[in-house]
Amino acid sequence: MDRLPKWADVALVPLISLLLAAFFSAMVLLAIGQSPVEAFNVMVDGALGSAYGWGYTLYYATSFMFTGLAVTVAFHAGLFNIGGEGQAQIGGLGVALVCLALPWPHWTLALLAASLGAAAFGAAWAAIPAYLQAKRGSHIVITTIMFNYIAAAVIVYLLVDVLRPAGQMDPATARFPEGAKLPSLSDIPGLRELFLRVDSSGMPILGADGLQTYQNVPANVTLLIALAACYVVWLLLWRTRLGYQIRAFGKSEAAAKYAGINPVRITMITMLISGGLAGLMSINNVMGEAERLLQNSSEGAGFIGIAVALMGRNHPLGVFLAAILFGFLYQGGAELGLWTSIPIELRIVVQGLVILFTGALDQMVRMLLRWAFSFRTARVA
Amino acid sequence: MDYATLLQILDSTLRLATPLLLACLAGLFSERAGIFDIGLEGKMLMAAMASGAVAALSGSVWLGLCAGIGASLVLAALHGIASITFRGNQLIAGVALNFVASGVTVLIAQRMFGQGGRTPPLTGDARFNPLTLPFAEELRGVPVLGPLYAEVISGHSILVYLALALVPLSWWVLYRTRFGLRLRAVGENPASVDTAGVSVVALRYAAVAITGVLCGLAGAYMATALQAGFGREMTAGRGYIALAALIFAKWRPWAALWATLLFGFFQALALRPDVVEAVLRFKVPVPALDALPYVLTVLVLAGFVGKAIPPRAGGQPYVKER
Amino acid sequence: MVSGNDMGRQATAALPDAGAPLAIELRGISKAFGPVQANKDISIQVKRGSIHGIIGENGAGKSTLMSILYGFYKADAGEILIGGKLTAIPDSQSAIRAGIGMVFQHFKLVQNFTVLENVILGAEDGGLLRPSLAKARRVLADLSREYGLDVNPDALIEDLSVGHQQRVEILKALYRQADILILDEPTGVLTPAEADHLFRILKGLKDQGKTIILITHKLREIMEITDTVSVMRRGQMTATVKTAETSPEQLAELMVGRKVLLQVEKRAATPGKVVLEVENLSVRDENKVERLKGVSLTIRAGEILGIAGVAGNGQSELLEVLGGIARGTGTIRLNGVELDLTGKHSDGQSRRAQGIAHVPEDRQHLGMIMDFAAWENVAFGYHHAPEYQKNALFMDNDALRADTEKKMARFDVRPPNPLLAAKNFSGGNQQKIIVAREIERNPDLLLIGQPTRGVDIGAIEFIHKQIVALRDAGKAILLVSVELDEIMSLSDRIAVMFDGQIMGIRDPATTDERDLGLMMAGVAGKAA
Amino acid sequence: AEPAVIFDLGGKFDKSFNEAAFNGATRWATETGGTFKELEMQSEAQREQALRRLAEAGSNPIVMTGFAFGDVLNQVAPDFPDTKFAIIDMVVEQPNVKSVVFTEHEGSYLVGMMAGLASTSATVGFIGGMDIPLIRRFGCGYAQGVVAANPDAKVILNMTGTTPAAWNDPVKGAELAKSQKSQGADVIYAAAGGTGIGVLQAAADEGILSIGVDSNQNYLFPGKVLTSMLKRVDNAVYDAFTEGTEMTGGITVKDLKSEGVGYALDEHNAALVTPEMKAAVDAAAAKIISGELVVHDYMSDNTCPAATF
Ligand SMILES: Nc1ncnc2c1ncn2[C@@H]1O[C@H](COP(=O)(O)OP(=O)(O)OP(=O)(O)O)[C@@H](O)[C@H]1O
Ligand SMILES: Nc1ncnc2c1ncn2[C@@H]1O[C@H](COP(=O)(O)OP(=O)(O)OP(=O)(O)O)[C@@H](O)[C@H]1O
Ligand SMILES: [Mg+2]
Ligand SMILES: [Mg+2]
Repeated sequence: MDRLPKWADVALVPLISLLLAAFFSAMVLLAIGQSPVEAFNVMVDGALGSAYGWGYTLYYATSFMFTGLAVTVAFHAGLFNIGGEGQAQIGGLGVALVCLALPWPHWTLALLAASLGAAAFGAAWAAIPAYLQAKRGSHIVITTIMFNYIAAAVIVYLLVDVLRPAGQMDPATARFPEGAKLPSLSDIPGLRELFLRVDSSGMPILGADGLQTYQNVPANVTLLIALAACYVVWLLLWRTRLGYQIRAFGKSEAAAKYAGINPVRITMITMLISGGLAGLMSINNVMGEAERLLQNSSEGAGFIGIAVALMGRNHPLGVFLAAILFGFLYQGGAELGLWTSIPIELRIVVQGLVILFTGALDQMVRMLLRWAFSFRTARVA
Repeated sequence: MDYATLLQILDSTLRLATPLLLACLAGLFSERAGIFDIGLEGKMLMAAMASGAVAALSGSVWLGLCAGIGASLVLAALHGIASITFRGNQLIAGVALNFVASGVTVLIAQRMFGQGGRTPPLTGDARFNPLTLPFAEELRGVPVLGPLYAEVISGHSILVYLALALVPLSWWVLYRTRFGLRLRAVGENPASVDTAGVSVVALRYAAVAITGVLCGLAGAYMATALQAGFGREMTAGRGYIALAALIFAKWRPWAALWATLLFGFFQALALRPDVVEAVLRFKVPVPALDALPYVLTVLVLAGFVGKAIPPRAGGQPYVKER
Repeated sequence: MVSGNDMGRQATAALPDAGAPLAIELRGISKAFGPVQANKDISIQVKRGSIHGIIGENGAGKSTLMSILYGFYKADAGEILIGGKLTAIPDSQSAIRAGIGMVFQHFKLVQNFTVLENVILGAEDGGLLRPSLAKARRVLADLSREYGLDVNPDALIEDLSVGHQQRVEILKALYRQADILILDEPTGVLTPAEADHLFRILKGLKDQGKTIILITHKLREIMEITDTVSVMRRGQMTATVKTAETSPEQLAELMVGRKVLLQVEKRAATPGKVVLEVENLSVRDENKVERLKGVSLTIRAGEILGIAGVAGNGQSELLEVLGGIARGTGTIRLNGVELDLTGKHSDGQSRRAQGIAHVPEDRQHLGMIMDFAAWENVAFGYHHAPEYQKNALFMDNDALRADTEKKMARFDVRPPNPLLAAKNFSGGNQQKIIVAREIERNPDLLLIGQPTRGVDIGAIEFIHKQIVALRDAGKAILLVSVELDEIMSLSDRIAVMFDGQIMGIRDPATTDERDLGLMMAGVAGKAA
Repeated sequence: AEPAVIFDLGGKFDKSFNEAAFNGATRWATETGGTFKELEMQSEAQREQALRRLAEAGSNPIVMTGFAFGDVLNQVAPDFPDTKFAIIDMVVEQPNVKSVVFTEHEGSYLVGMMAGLASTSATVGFIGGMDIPLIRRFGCGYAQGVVAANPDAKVILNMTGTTPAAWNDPVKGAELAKSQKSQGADVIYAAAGGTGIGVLQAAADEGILSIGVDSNQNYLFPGKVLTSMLKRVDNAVYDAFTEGTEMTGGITVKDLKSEGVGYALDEHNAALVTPEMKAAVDAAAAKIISGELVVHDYMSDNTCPAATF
């Protein structure tokens, strides 16, 4: 038996990688004298056990969907974009500039304009590494790493010396105008009942006017855009001519050239889309949550996108599922920091282990599975 | 800028360049053998934590150093297993190990010392203390060179001198020994080594192990010489700057020295925006100084400062049978 | 995978003269790469001091067998005896110790090392290089005097010609004091003159008592130099015979398993108007080396122009510049319209739009995406074609799949499953998919490189018929092949290329292999 | 309800500002037997979630250390009208928020005098954390004190950075200290949170004196730390916890008079502080308390009479 059944390759390999990552995370916990079971319970409770919890889980998941898609799109063109972090931060700059430019009359207009700003800035930040890769053969992994650092420096400079309002001490832009405030999911009729505020006995809390009160959750309408982005990316990759060209180019640059697919053009377009998606993430955190641009606004989501894309096997559906999983991990991890003595850094360890097992040790998992399957076939035979 | 200020900046340059140099040489061995390693950062961090912790507990900096090298070797072994034995993606493995190190160091240090992921401050023999080179004080009076010797060359910890000595040693090993010949060959064309009857796997593991040792030195230097103890994320991206320096140096030992000194110089300058302003007569934003190594590396990669051609087999696992 | 062994083992491991000492004996060697059974229960004996030939079609398993002997691959089963002693060869180190040296089909040299460094790699005399280098310099000087193996010991490999690189490989083996030298298709990259030189060297080595195994698929070479010859087919050893007691016809039959039709049936050409005019066309590679040097030629409608030549003399560049993969200088006119050679319209898309179809030489790397399904590959290069589009944005995948099914039926692709990934088809069926894709476009000009490389004989005949049919439909065809037989039997005119230039153009009816061979070696003048 | 404290980026073990807050909370806990929740910030963008989470979980009151919480607190406080908040180093005008600020210029003036008196080279240094008006207030008060003690003395001023990372960059702190030493400084005052550890370390290595900040840092390098400028963040946290849910909003100014700021004298620096020095500094302190001596507050007009930033 040499090849795995397709279903095993698609579903079983990531699942086993995940279990391995979970197992080793548990080992780490045991090693530092903590109970994995308790940690898991706290995480589940904190991330899924309350309206507050899933409000944050979905909020993080939204960000991760964008960055996961960004890595996915680039990956299909054979490009490993580790620059999502910088692209997202610069995308946040686009959002901030748009939101602060006008006293927006309505959030829909602001959202449209900010999305364009976010995508354009994110794409622009990906454009230089893309150009260098396409035209000068500079390895995009290294250039995007460099651009992450350069982005951080640019943001610091702008926040400290240019965008910081007079008299404010922390390096941040001013708050966005009221008209640029995105509705949170708990403001949306139909969804709001998911985010009831309850007291300790689980009873809904009533406001002064006798109506039920709702959590002011950070998950916002951007989630819907993220879902749409998953679908659009799927269409793009598997239904359009451009997607066809991207995938062909990613599989073989030489063959793509034979087919008349312009490598420079595809590299540029793909990275612009990838950077744009990473940039779009900042509508979620900058516009939807912080409502101003802060330093390090993306909080590592660009890197988590790598784990999400690997875990999701570079398919939008997989990215969607993996983003939810990582949303859970992130929110749950934050809760660990609060209610247990387990440092919040545990979630970085888990993230690293997931990347390790799904991205670098996938061959090992496949070998394990092949071995297991050979038993099965042997018995059947 | 007066001479004293220059000396002070050069002194600072040497201190700050040392971890870059060690990490850069570490990357050099690995990448020359065809294993790309963006996990230098993680290895340094692990080593910094382990050396800080063991030095704090044992009071001996040498035990700390050994522990740092050991911890770094563990990560190097993982990187080797993923990218040599299981032929995984070297870049992804490096990224993953950086994350693991970033988290695990805090978890362990917090567990051991309960001080928010740091180790207690190291004192006395738990730290590498500056060495005064012979005649440093006597020669101080000699014009120009005396102060240079006394201020810049003398007065560093032993690891600084070790790092400097490793440059010619690395050159010698790479270009004058059998091991170096094979190492370079395995990074250019592993099949040539394989058909010559030499184990590709063993050579690559050896290279990765050297990388582990050197990153261990770099991390231990951070925690026990440059600073007195470990703090979370204390390597602060130095692994990536070392990588940048490696590209800048085009994978050559002597060039690695100059590149890391240059980047160390930028770091020293970023500490002294006042001096930069005085010399240039306009205010340079500190972030611009911080970003300089990265910008330079991009320029090198873009081929504006000579083409950087990485080892030909770099980044690809050696696969004999599909 | 392995088909029924219809030939049986005719002359299994024909024993050389009884009593003669054996250098090598292989017993029951088997090796599988995943599903591919590359070697199956192979036994062979080679007498000391002889030259033993191994022939077989592409993919027959020749290289695999020799790589096992050299310890590069590990056999799944079987035994190796060196000088009559059972010897385990788990790695190349053991092979070298047993006195075996091998020159691989694809050289194993470090490009940016010097010749000396390559020679000592793995055979150093101690921890330090200096003494080893000095010793190697002396030994190399001796060897070059002894065998005429001249090469500058301080040159970088990347600056050497292929012929010289091959010498370095031979020197490497001799430096390790190999008694048994394996050469895998050494002449594929050589001109006839260089090949002659090589054969002289090999004879010299034989006279010194060394044993040589020579892999080739050129029957002429086998007849010329070997003492005994083994024939392989589809992973099995079909026969081992004394060269003196066989004939090229018999070997060919042993190779492919049945009588070979060397001649393609076709009517005489009826050339029409000029379709392609090439004038003074030059191409440089990425290192700025001129690979194509001022080539001029014309092809008319309804004719096949065959390009003969040793691989690497500019044929690939000619195809690439015509097909829009490479850029060049000069003029190309198609149906009287000048083509863009450097600008925006110098790419494959534009060429296809203008009516040029291209079956590339290297189908697995250029012609298709191995991970794509068959239906996706049928659109490859034609993904802009209107019939494959649903609307401005989306491709019409259903139409594409239906079209693929039709093409598969017409070209007898097996299995006729459009959803199967290209990598899961055999080489011949992959080639049929590509040929179907390109020929069904009904192009004015078909560029076709190595159309039957690695393709089984049944598919060869089918593909040849399609090419002739396209010609008879009044289209122009440019055929590039390293197989002289193929060129001779298909072409209406033959151009021979050497060193990026056309050495001459011949009518197949009035030329012979000797004449062409001289031109391929750059000897004959430019009499067109 | 259980009170909570949120530490800023330097971390609760920065031996300085945040650790002072932690000590205050711990003192409250040991004295009352109560328990409290605590959180450390890892990144800028986390502040809002941290605040909301604690408020959501019913912590009350919630104390946060650092001006950087000001903006988010302004957003969060109205969402939780029944929860009391206290913020240190920043003024947030919400009915349920208590703002605690300190007169750091006064304390810094005192240690500045001490530095001026202790310096033999008539050159002293100041290393600030993040370059914000609050830290300039430290530097300005310090420079005034130095000049008051020794009109000829020179003050070298450096800031570690312009972002919150400047609170936790000991390497940079150490390098700046070495650079100041090479410029002749023999006493260096670090007002830089966790970065200060690097400053104190380098000063000890180089054999010069340093001055700690916020917490009493004298013990870190006994005999090498001249004194520490105490900023009683611990008391502020302790008071807030003690007031509990009864806490009232408004601004509280903790000054020298109310012992909100001061300087540290203990067995670790007793040998360094001569009776004359102590007498001079105490006299100045008395004058400040009485109002006779007014130390210029940089934040009042963004200028400093004794130093240029
Ligand atoms: N490293 C490998 N991994 C997987 N399959 C291989 C490998 N090498 C060869 N094969 C397969 O084994 C079979 C025999 O290949 P081999 O190279 O031995 O043929 P050959 O007779 O040398 O052909 P050629 O004349 O083209 O050199 C082919 O089907 C080939 O695809
Ligand atoms: N039917 C066709 N057959 C062959 N080539 C075509 C066809 N249509 C267009 N082309 C070639 O394809 C190239 C791009 O065409 P066009 O700009 O119409 O594509 P497009 O709609 O922009 O597609 P995309 O942007 O997805 O590549 C041009 O070089 C054109 O000559
Ligand atoms: Mg177009
Ligand atoms: Mg072969």
